[in-house]
Amino acid sequence: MDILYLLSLLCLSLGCLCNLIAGIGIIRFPDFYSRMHAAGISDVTGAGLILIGLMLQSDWSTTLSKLILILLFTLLTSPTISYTLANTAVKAKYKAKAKDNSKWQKDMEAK
Amino acid sequence: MNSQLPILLVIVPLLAAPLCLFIKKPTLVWLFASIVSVLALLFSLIILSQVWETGELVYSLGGWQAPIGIEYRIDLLNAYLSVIVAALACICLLAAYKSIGEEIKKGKQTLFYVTFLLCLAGMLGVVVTGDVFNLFVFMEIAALSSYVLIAMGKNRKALIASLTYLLVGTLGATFILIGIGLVYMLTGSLNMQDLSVLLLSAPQSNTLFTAFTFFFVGTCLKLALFPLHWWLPNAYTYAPSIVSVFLAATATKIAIYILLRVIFSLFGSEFSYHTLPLQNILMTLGLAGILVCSVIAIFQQDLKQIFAYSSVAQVAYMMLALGMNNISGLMATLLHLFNHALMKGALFLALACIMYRLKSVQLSDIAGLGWQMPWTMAAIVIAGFSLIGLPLTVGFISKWYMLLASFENAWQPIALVILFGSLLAAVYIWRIVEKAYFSPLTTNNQHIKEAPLALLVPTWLLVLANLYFGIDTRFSLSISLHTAQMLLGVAP
Amino acid sequence: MNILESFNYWIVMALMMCGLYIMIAQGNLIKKIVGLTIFQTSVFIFYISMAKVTGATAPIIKEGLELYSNPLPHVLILTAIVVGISTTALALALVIRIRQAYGTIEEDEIRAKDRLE
Amino acid sequence: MSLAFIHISILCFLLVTVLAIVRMRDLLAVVMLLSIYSLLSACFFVVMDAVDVAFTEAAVGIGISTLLLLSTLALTKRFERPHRTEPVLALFLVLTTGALLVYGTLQMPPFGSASAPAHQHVAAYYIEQSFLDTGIANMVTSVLASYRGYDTLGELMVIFTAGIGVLALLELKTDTKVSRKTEIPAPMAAHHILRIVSKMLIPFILMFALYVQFHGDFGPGGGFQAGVIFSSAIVLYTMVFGLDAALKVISFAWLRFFAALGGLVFGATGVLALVSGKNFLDYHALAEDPIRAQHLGVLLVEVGVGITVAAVIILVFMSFTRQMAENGKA
Repeated sequence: MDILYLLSLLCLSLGCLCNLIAGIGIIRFPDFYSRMHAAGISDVTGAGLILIGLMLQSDWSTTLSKLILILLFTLLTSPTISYTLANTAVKAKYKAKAKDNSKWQKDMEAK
Repeated sequence: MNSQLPILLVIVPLLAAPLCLFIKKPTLVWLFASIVSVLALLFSLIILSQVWETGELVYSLGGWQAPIGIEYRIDLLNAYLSVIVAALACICLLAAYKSIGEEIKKGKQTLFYVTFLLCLAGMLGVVVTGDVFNLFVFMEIAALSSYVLIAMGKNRKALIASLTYLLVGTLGATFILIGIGLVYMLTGSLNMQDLSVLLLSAPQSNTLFTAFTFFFVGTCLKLALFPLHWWLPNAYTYAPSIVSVFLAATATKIAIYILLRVIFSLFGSEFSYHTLPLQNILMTLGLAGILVCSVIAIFQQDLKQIFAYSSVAQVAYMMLALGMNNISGLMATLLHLFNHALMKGALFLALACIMYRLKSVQLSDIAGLGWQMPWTMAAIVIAGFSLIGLPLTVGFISKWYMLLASFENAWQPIALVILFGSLLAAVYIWRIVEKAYFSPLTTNNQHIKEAPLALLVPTWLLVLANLYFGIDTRFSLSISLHTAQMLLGVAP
Repeated sequence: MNILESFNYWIVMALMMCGLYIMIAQGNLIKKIVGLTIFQTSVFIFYISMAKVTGATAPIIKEGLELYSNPLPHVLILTAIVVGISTTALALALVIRIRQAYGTIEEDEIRAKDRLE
Repeated sequence: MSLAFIHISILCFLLVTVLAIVRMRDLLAVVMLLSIYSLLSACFFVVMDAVDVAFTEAAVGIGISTLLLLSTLALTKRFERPHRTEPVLALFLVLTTGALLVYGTLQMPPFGSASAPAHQHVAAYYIEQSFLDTGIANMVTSVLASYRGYDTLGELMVIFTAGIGVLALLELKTDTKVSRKTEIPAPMAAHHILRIVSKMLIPFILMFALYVQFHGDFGPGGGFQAGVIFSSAIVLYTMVFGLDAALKVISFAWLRFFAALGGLVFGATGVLALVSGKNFLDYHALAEDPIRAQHLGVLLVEVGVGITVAAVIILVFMSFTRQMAENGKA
């Protein structure tokens, strides 16, 4: 029991740390694609670790099964979303460096 | 059966609306909607006579006693208003067959009638309910459907007018929702009857004052009291003709009903008039509204615009009378609720006739039509007399009571302003009369014929009602006297 | 006076005022609708704050629990949320039509076009 | 105390988000921030014990309203024009209203106190009696569907009105049959991953919707939330496979039919009581045993709500998408 508790504490704090790093990344990274990488961290590792931490704390109950389902669905959907986002950005000819996109944004604004 | 009447009044139109979608032909939908509205009128008349004879009707929904459940509590005021709404809806639907057939595309006509029935059900629901939150919900049904109805107008300005109305109306409704929340916070109840007792014993606190203010501002937004009226003229002008008739005759009346309930039933006249300076507020806004909006109406070029501004002025009359805070003043407000519905209904229906033939209601376009469309123009003239307040019309009765009320309070200057307002009304009615009868006929209008009977009959029904209730005043006077006494808590 | 006692309400008031400000002051129609949504949602927050009882749990009966938060405001707000989304949907449909009819969704441009007629 | 910390920080986040919305001119960012605002308020509702409300706010605020706003943006434009006028009057009005509200809070019953009048009168009855009256553990469901069931009928009619309104406003300019010649494009359908994943997800979403629909008696959930979730499955299908494919699943005529049907199911439940001589929506007319009768009534009513809500939301979304297809061709 104690070991489980400690493990879950570890998972939760690691998850929180990941989310924090991801948040900093989203703000600090220069362009869309690298920011997406940061967002991916929070989606998979951050949320995943927190969910695992919570699972370790819950007994064999319906809560556990719900948490497992949530984890499965997150693992399924978030990469798909990242893929779609990146793909759309590439198709919209969005440049990798943020500076180059000022013209793109002006075009959009003119529309 | 009789004990179920209060609920039937509302759910018959409410459930008839989705049923309409199962009918294919627009004509049949119209027939169905008309039958439903006639039924609603029948129910409301029976309810009125029951209330008149036996007093309040109470109906608990779901079998749960109030305040646990929702209840309908119908006294004279509710019954009176439900008759006004249902009667106007009947007449509008009678006229709708021709007018809507002309103004709205065939594919959309079914949707029009569905929305119209929803609007009717919403208004009736507001009028008969005895629960403040239920009032909010049905107010939103009525409001949403009237936004849709207005947006069905042909001119693209109808869209802007509808969106403005939507924003203002939702703002007003949300203000009322805040008021409901504050009142609930203080008492723990949502039932009006219950609230009137609990609020009376609640300590005078800032929260109570704030709650009243939110209710007041919210309803004033909805009833277009003078500085908050900017949404109304365009909404009435660009809506389809029948929608203008229905909304002009009923929508603001519903808001005034809510205001009356808030002032007299929820917070009590003692709190509203003596703790708060409601009297001064209503008098000031009412006077300003009468003068400003009547003057604006004089300078309009669009007939619908003229009467829309005149509606705002008439609402201001009602508020002025309400501000007098005596029996005659309240009676004048109640009388004018009914009378204004009759005259604005008649006027806008006459405009629907003109719209049907002319496809326009610009002042410049009706030159010389007095001889081409004699019945329509005569209807405008008579209803116009009523608007001015000439004797033998309903307008005279309400103006008379307003004057009486101001003399009772010894406010002679107010009486002068009321008379001056009538003079302004005479000016804008005269502009129409002059154009219609004394201007030369334009070449475009030479082959314009009289409007079809299907439109003239409802118009003249209302015009005759204007005359009838102006001469035989027993019905409206006795009801408004009793209602006023009931609201002010004076023994008859 | 304990700040916590009214802190919720003050924040809610601030949110309401921001929503109201967006609605009144900004000329873009979509922004106005966003303002309306914010205004309505802040009223929901106000109701839900009112329903909270310190130390209580969600109003779902469970053995061994006695203190529940007030369920009635929750019910009212459920209804109000539905009313809110209905209004928003209708408003957005109107905005789409306005854009088709006028080619713009800025209030002053629309007014200018109306004046030209 | 720790709970107070959580809800205070959520409130501060809310305020920051709204201030950002006031400043922002990029409407796409505004919509995204609005959905964050909804998410935060849903979290706040959970902290405040309003699980049902949180569920609904999550489904509506984050899902539906964002979706509709985004579709509108796609149909209009993304950037707001900067405006120059100084909104002094607006600021004045807003500050007056705010001052009035703050003035009102000064003598309000304090937050969280169990002795506030709001928790005494009617609410106390619900907390003590609702389980005995109806046998439903979730008080919110029993109040929503039974004690105040008539409000719910009103709410259903509001959303029905909105559906009819959108349908009346966003009709097609060209005739449907003519426009059928050109296929409405579905750009997302080209992505294999997207197609496979959404095909995998849709059955689960539908199943979850049913679970939420019938679980409302015991936990958070009910007809409204279920309807929203159900519609989200169809919306996902429409977004990935295109409007034409979705219309093969369910056409506008059927959607109209279902929107009306839900309201009628609700209404018929009420009328059934009328016919058997009880008051409107009095579920005791449905069965001998009062608890069973209440259960049955709540079940029927919630099904009605679910059907209409799902139908109307799909209807609204598809109408918006159809406009997009129109614009694309023009």
